[in-house]
Amino acid sequence: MSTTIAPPTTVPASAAPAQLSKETYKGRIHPDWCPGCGDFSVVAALQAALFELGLPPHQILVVSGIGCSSNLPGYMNTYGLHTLHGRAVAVATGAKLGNHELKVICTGGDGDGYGIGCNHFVHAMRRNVDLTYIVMDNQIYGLTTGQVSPTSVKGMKTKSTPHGSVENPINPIPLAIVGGATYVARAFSGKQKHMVEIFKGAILHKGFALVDVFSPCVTYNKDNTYQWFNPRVKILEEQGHDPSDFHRAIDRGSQWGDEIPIGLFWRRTDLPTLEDLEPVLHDGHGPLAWRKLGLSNEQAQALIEELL
Amino acid sequence: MSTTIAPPTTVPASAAPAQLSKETYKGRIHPDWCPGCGDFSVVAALQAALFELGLPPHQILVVSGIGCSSNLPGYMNTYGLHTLHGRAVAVATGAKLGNHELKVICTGGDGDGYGIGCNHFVHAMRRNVDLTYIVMDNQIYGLTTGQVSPTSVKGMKTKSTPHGSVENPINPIPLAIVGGATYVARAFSGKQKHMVEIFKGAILHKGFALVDVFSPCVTYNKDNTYQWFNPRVKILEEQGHDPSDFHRAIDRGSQWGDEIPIGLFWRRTDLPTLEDLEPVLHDGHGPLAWRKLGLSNEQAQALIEELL
Amino acid sequence: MATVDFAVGIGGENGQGIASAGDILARIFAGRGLNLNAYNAYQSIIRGGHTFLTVRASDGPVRSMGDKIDVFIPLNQDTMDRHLHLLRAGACALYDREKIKPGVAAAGVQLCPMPMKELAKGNKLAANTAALGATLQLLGIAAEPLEAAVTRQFKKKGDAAVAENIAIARAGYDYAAQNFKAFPWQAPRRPKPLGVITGNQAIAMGGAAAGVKFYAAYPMSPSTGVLMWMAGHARKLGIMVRQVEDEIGVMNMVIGAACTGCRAMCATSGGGFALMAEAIGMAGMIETPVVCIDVQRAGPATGVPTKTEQGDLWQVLGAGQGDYPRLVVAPANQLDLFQTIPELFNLCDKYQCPGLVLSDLLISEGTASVDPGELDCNVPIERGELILPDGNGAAADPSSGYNNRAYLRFKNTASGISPRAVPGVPGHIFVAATDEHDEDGTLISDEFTNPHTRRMMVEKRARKMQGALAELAPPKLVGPENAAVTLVGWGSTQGVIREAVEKLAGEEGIVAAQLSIKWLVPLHVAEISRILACSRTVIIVENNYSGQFARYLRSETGFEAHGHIRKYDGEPFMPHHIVEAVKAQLAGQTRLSVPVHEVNA
Amino acid sequence: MATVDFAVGIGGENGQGIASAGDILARIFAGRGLNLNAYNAYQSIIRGGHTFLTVRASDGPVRSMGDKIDVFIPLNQDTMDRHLHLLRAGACALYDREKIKPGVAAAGVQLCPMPMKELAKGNKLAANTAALGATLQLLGIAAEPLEAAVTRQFKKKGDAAVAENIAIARAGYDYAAQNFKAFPWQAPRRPKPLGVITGNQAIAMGGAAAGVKFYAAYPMSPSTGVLMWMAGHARKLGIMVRQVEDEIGVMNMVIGAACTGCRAMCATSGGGFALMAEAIGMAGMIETPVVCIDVQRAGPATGVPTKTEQGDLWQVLGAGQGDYPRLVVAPANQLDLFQTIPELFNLCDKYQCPGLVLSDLLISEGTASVDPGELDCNVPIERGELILPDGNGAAADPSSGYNNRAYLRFKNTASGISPRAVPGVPGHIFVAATDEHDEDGTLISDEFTNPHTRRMMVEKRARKMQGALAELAPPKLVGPENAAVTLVGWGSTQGVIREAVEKLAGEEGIVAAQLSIKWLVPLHVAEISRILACSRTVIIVENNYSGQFARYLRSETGFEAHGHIRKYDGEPFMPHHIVEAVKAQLAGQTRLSVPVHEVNA
Ligand SMILES: Cc1ncc(C[n+]2csc(CCOP(=O)(O)OP(=O)(O)O)c2C)c(N)n1
Ligand SMILES: Cc1ncc(C[n+]2csc(CCOP(=O)(O)OP(=O)(O)O)c2C)c(N)n1
Ligand code: SF4
Ligand code: SF4
Ligand SMILES: [Mg+2]
Ligand SMILES: [Mg+2]
Repeated sequence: MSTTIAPPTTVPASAAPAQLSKETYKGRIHPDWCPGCGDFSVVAALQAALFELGLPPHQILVVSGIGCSSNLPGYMNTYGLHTLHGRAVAVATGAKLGNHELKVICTGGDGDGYGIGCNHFVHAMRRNVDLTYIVMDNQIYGLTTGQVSPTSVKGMKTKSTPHGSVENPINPIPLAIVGGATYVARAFSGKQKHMVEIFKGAILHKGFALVDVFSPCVTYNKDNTYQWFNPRVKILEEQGHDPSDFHRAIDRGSQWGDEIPIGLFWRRTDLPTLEDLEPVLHDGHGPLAWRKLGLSNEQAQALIEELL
Repeated sequence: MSTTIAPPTTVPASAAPAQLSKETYKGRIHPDWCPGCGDFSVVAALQAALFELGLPPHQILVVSGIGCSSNLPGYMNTYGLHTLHGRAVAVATGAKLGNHELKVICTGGDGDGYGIGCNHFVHAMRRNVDLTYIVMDNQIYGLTTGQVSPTSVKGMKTKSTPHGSVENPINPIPLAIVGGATYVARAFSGKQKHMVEIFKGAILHKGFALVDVFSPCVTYNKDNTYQWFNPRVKILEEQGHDPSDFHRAIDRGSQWGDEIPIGLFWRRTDLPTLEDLEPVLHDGHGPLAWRKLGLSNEQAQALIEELL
Repeated sequence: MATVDFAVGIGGENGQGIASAGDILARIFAGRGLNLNAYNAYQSIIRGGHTFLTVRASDGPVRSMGDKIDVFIPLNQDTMDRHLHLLRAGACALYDREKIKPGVAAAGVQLCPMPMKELAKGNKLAANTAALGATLQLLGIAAEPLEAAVTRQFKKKGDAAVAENIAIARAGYDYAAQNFKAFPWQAPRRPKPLGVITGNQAIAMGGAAAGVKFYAAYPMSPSTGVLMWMAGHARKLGIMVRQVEDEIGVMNMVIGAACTGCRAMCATSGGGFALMAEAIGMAGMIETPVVCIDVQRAGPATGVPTKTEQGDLWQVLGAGQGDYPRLVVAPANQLDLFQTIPELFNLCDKYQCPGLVLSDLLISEGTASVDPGELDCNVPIERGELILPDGNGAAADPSSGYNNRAYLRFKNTASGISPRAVPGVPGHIFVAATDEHDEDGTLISDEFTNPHTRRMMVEKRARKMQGALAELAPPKLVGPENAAVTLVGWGSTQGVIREAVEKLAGEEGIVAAQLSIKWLVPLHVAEISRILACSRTVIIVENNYSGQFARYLRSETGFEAHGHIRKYDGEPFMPHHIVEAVKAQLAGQTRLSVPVHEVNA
Repeated sequence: MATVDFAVGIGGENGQGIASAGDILARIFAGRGLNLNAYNAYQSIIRGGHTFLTVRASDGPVRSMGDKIDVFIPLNQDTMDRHLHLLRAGACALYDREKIKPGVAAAGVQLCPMPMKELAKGNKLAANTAALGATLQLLGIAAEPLEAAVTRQFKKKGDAAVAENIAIARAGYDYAAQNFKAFPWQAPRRPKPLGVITGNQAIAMGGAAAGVKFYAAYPMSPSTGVLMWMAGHARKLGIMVRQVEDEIGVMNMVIGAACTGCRAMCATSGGGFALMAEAIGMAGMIETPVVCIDVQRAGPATGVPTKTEQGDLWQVLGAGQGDYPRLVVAPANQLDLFQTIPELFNLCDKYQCPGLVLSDLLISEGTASVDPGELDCNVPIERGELILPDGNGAAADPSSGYNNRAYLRFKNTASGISPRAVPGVPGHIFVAATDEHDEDGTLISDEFTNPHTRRMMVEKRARKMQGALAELAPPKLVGPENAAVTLVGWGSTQGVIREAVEKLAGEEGIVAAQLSIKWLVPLHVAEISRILACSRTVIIVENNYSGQFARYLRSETGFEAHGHIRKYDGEPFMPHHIVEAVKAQLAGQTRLSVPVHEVNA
C-alpha cells in the first residue's frame, strides 16, 4: 500500500524540545473513551502525523467542540481549545487569524460539525481558511448516549428514532467539494497508516482541508461497525483516483453500500487562502496576536482629522 | 418562450371567497421597497402563481425572516409569519408539520437564508420538507444598508468590504443540488413571466423546492444590476436542459459570467417528503394543529402501566 | 410517620450496570408500596468515571436522597475509598472480597466481603446482581420480586441472560443469608404498589396529557430523557417528534408548529436555552404559546454536564432582548412537573405567551415513587381565545380579513388578550411579525413614526401578566409564622428543605417554617412580602453560587434575607447540610453557609 | 454659561438627504466651536418612512437633543403636519411653497415658504440644500463654511455636483436674506473648532486606541456603524475585520482570536447578543478577555430596529447559563464610550473575563461635538498576567508544560487571577476547556467526581470580581445630598437627566441631584447604598417598560426608589419630559411617569 498524499515540506525552526518523539505528542491524560472506540485510532494517527511532520507541539493548536470525539485535545500534548458544541470551526478560524503562524487543527464529531455546527462549516469552506478539520464521524451522537446524527443512514434506529430515522443523511464529501473546501478526504479508524498519510496531506495543505473519518462508536452504533466497514472501504490512492476530477470526486464521494471509498477525493491548490488575501497579515509584523498594541501618533492624528 | 415547469394540478376545494382574482392575493400594504427594487417583481410573480394555481389565500402561509425581501408576507393577502433573521426555514418547517395541509412558502434574502440561516437551510433540504423556498438574492445585505453577503462576488466593494470582498461566494444552486433539495431553480426579476412558471412548478412540487431569484438591489448593489443581468441570463427551458441530469445540473448551476442560466436546474420526484414518511400525519385525523387534545383513557392507562 | 427509612448506595464506574441495578431496586421497593427517591451522581463519560447511585425508601414520605446509607455496594476500590468513611453504625458494606480492600470503617459497620467471581459464575458484569441478591436478604425481602425485576430488566437480552442473572441474584441472596447479619428491621410494605418515575418522564407525560402534538429537541443532558420518552411514544400517541439540527432550530420549529395551533413543547439545558433566547422573545412578540423546559445543570458553558445546579434563573429571567410577558415556573419534584405542564399550557394558551419551566438534573434525572392515582392524565384543557377552522372559526365570513378588511389579530383589549385565529381559518388573514406592529399586524417601523402605537402595544402585551398573576396559586407558608427560622426555596430543593425542617424539629428542637416559591414570573410580590415580613429569620436555600433567587426575590420585593445556604459543587443538598447550616446561622456564626459535600476527592 | 442655544429640525422621507444635511450642519456648527448633539429619528426602511433629525448647538454644554426647535425644515407635508404644532414663538419653518401647506402655527412662528423648484434649479433632491442656505442666513452664519461643507459632502459625486449644490445653497441663503427675518440672536462662535463623532465611531476608535487587532461583526442596526468604521480603517490600522456568517460565529471567532493573545472585539444589538450569550459564558469559563458591545434598540425580537431603548439590561445580566464573572458597563455618551473601551480592555485582560458594554441607538447613532484634545488615543495598555512568546514567555523552559509537566493555566490564586500563556509560547502547553476543569485544565467531569475541585474553581473565578470592584471608580453624586430629588440613571440618559436637573433648578426652583451609574457589574453596592440612603426622594429614569435598572438596583442594594420615569415608545427622553414628571411626582400625583412623546401619530 502506498498512500503518500503530499511530500512533507520543511517546517520552520522552532523552540521545540531538543528531541521530538512520538511520545512528545501524547497528552498527560489517558483517553476515557470506551474500549474499542474508533477515536483512539484517530488521536494516535494525528500524533503520528504531527511527529512525522516534525511540528513542534507548542506551535500547534487543536480546537474542538463538545462530544466524545471533541475530548481529543485533552489527550494531545499541544495547545488546545475545547470549546462549545458546534463552535470549533468558528473559534479555530478566529485563532488562525489571530495567529496565522500556528498550525490550527480542528477536531470533533459528526453532530458537532455537520449538525449544530454546520453553518460555520459551510462558511469556513467557502472562505478557504487554512484549517485542517478532522471529523470523527460515527454516525451517532455518542456523548449524549446514542441519538440520530446528520450522517446516520435513513432507517437507522437510535434512541431518538426508535422506529428508524426518516431523514436523508448529509454526505459531507460532496457537500465539501461543492462548498469550496480545497482538500476533501475520508479515512477509517481501521486503517490507521492510511489515515496518517491523509492527515499529513491535510496538515500540509494550504487551505481548508476536511477529513471525514469513519470512527466507529462501539457502544451506540451497532450498524456501522468495524466489521461493517472493513470489507467495504476501498482506498482511492490504490485505485488511481484523480483528485482534480471534480465530477468523479463527487461521484466517488457519493458512493455508499458495498464499496465505500476512502482517501483523497478532491484537492485544488489554485485558490488562495483567506489569510493569503488579507493584507493586514502580510505587513511583516508577524502574527496579530503578538503585535504592539495602540496607535502611533500619526495614526491617531489622522483619525482625529477625520472628525474635524 | 415556453417555460411551463409542471402542469397545474387540481387544488382541493375550499372555503375561499367565491371569486378569486389576482387582486385577492395583494396585501393591504403597499410595499415600501425602493422604487425599482427587484422584489416588486417577485411579490407580483408569487401572487400571479398562486392565483393561477387557484390556491385559496387562507390556506397559504408565507413565512419570512428579516430583511428587505423578508417584508414580503406583509404585502400578501395570505397568512404570514414574519419571523427572525435567518429562522424562516425552521419556523416554516414547524408550521408545515403542524398543519401539513397548508401550502407553506418561505421567502427571504440571501443573507437571511444563506448567511445566518444556512444551517436550517442545509438540514431542511436533506429532510426534503415540502416547502417552497424563494430567496430574493440581491448579493447584498439590503436592509442594513449594503454589506457583503454570502453570494456577493469576490472582489465586490461593499460598506463592510471597502477594498473588495476576499471571500468566495456560496453558489446556492450546486449546494442545493448536492444538499438534497429536490427542485432547484433560479429566476430573475427581469423575467417575471418565467418566474411565475418557475414558482408554479415549485409550489406544485412535493418536496423541498429552492428558487434563487436574482432580484437586484438598486440602491446598494451597483454591480449586479438589471443591466448587468439582462444580457447574461439564459433560460434553461429554452436550451433543452434536462433537469434530471445531475452533473449537468451542477455544471449549469455553477456557470457565472457572460452566460448565467436561469430556470429549473434539477428536479427529482422519487424521494418521499418528510411528511410522507411520518406516520403520525397519516392516521386520518387531519392536521396535527386541529386534532383533539389530551389522552384517551386507554392511552393514559398504558402510560401508567409502564411505571409500575 | 415513617417506621423504617433506609437507603442503598451503589458505586462504581460507568458501564458497571449501576443505573440498571438502581432501577431494579426502585421497582422492588415501589412494588412494596414504599416511597422512594433515587439519585445517580455520575460523570459525563460513557465508560469509566465514578458513579454513585443512592436509592432511599421508606413507608413514610421520602423527598430527597437523605443523609445516610444503610447498604453500601462499592463495585470498585475507588468507590470503597471515597464512601466507606460515611457509613455509620448499623450499615453494611457488600463488596467483592477478591478485588476490593475495605479501609477502616466506623464502629458498628458490618463489612460483608463476597466471593463475587464464584457467585457470579465468571460473569464479570454481574457482581452487582449478586450484591442485589444480598441486599434483599439483608433487608428481609423475599427473593421473588428480585426475580421478577431481573426478568423485566434482562428480557431484551434473551432467556439465557434472564436465567443466568436470576441464578446469580439467588446465589447472592443465599450467600448473605449464611454469612451476614440481616438488619434488625425489615423493609416495610404498604398495601398499594407505587410506580416509579423520573422528572423527565413526568415532563413528557405531562406534555402528552396536555395535548402536545409537536415536540422538538436537540439532545442535551440532563434534558434528553424527555426526547427519549417522546420518541418512544410518538407513534402510539400521535405526537410529531423531531430531533433538529440545533436548539435555535428547535425553538423556531416549535414556534412554527404552535402558530398553526398545535400545542408544542421542547426541553433543553442551559446552553441550548441560551441559543433559544432570541426565539423565545419572538414568541413573546407574536403572542404565540409555547412551552420550553430548561433542565439546569452546573454551568457556565459546558460546565459539569452530569451535575446539578440551579444556575439558570437569571438567564431565564433575562432571555431575549427587551421586555415581554412570559410565564416562568419552577416545579418542586417529579409529580409537580407532571401536573405543572398541563396547567402551564392552559395559561400559555390563554395569555398567548411563552411558558418557561425550570427543572434541574436532580429532579429530571432523579427517580421518585408515584401513586398512580395522582397521575391524572385526564386534565382540563383550556385554549383561551383560540379560533380554529373546525371549531369557533368555521362560521367566519370568508371574505373578512381579505385585503382591506383587516383582522385585528393583536387587538388592544382591556385584558391585553386578543382573539387568535390560526392559518387555515377563512376570513382571519393576518401576518404575525416580530417587528413592532399595529393591532392588525402592520409593521409600525415601516409605515411611519408612531411612538403612541408602540407604547400601546407594549402595554397591551404587558397587561396580560396581571390577569395571569391573579390566576396563579400564591405560595403558602408551611409551618408557623413565628417559627424560629423560615427556609425559602424554589424548584427542586423543596423536598430536601422539607426534610431539613422535620429534622430541625425532631432532632434539634428548632421550629422551622418553609416557603416554597413555584411561580417565578409573574411573582406574587404582595403575598410573599406579607409572609416574609412576619418571619423572624429568613434563610434562602439554593443550589448556585451567586444567590440568583435571593437576588431576584430582592429585586421584586426588596426583601433581604437574613441568611443564605448555597451549594455549587455539582451535588445536591442533603438534609443535614441544611440542618447544620441553620444551626450555625441561628448561632450567629455566619450568614452564608456553603456545605461541604462529604466525599473524598 | 450658554448665551445661545438653538436647534434645527429637518424632516422628510428616507432618501431625501436628511442625514447628510444634518452632517453638514453639524460640521458647520462644530467648526464654529459650538457644542452640539444630533439625533435622527428614522425608520427601518430604505426609502419612504418618516425621518426627523434634530441638530442642537450652543456655546454652552449640550447633552441631549433638547426641548425645542428653532429652525424647522419639513421636506414633505407629513413632516409639516406632525411637527408644526410643536414650534414656539420665535421659531421659523422653512418649506417648499409649491408642495407643502403649512397648518396653523403658534403665534410668533415665522412661516418661511421658499420657491424650492426655482432655487434648486429643478434638482428635486436639492431642496434640503437650499433650506440649509436659508438656515445659515437666519442664524447669521456666513455662507463660506456652508460652501466648504457642501464641497466635502459632494466631492465624491464630482465637481459638477459640488458646483451645483453650492449654487443652490447660495440661492437659498440669498433668498432668505431678502424674504425672511433673521433671528434676533446670532449663532455664536468659540475660538476652538470641535470635531463631530457618533457613538459608534467612538466605540471603534476606542477599540483601535486600545489595540484591537481583531474585530468581527454581523451587521445589525444600530451597531453597524462600528463595523463600517472598522472596515474602512482596517488596512491603515492593521486590524483584521471580518463580517461573519452569524453572531454566534462572531463571538466564537472573537474568542478564538482572543485566545491567541489578540485584543478582540465585536458589537451587535439585542438579537445578535442573544445569540452570543452561550459563547460569552465560554469566555467566562476559559477566562478569556473579549469585549462585546450591545447597542440596544427597542425590543423584543426584531422590535423597532431604528428606535432607541434601554431594554437589554436583564438580558446582559443573565447572558449564558450559570454564574461566572464578567464586567458590565454603560457609558453615558460618545466621549465616554471612547474612553471606556480601552479602560475595559485593560480590566478584561487583567481579570481575564468578558467585558460587556451597553450602548444604545441614542448615543451610538447620535452625533456629538468633541474636543479633539479629549480624544486621547495614547491610552495606557495593561495586559495583566499575559505571557507572550516574544516577551515574558520567551525564556520559558521549552519542556515544561509537556506531558507530565503540567502548566497550571488556571492556578488557584488569592486574587483568582492565574498567569495566562497563549498558544505559541514554548513550555506552557495547556487545554482551555468549557467543561469544568482543574488548575491545569484537566476536565473534572471526565476524570472523577470532584465536588471540592468544582467548588474551588467556581470560587477562584468569582474572586476576581472583588479585585475588579476595588479598581473601578465608584459613582458620585452630582449636586447636594439633601436635594429635593435625586435622579438616578444609567447609560445614555445621563445627558438628558443633567439638563433636566439644570432646568429644574433654573426654571422651577427645584434643587435636584444626579446619580449616574456606569459600572453595573460589579456594582458599587456600598457606595450607592450610602448615597441613596441620604437622598430625600429618589427617582429612577430609564428608557424601558419594566424598570430593568430599578429592579437590578434593588436586587443588589435592596433600595426601593420613590418614583420612576420610564419611556418605551422608541423615542428618547427630552429634558422637559423629566422636568414635568419630577414636578408631578414631587406633587404626589404619581410614582410612575411615562411621558408622552409629542408628535402627531
Ligand atoms: C448547545 C449544546 N447543545 C447540546 C449539547 C449536548 N451535546 C454534547 S455532545 C453532543 C453530540 C455529540 O455527538 P457528536 O458531535 O457526533 O460527537 P460524538 O460524541 O459522537 O463523538 C451533544 C448534542 C451541548 N453540549 N451543547
Ligand atoms: C440576529 C440578527 N442579526 C442581524 C440582524 C440585522 N439584519 C436585518 S436584515 C439583515 C440582512 C439583510 O440581508 P438579506 O437577508 O440579504 O435581505 P435583503 O435586505 O438584502 O433583502 C440583517 C443583517 C437581525 N435582524 N437579527
Ligand atoms: S460512546 Fe461511542 S463515540 Fe463515545 S467513547 Fe464510547 S465508543 Fe466512542
Ligand atoms: S435597499 Fe435594495 S433590496 Fe432593499 S428595498 Fe431598496 S432596492 Fe430593494
Ligand atoms: Mg458522533
Ligand atoms: Mg440580500
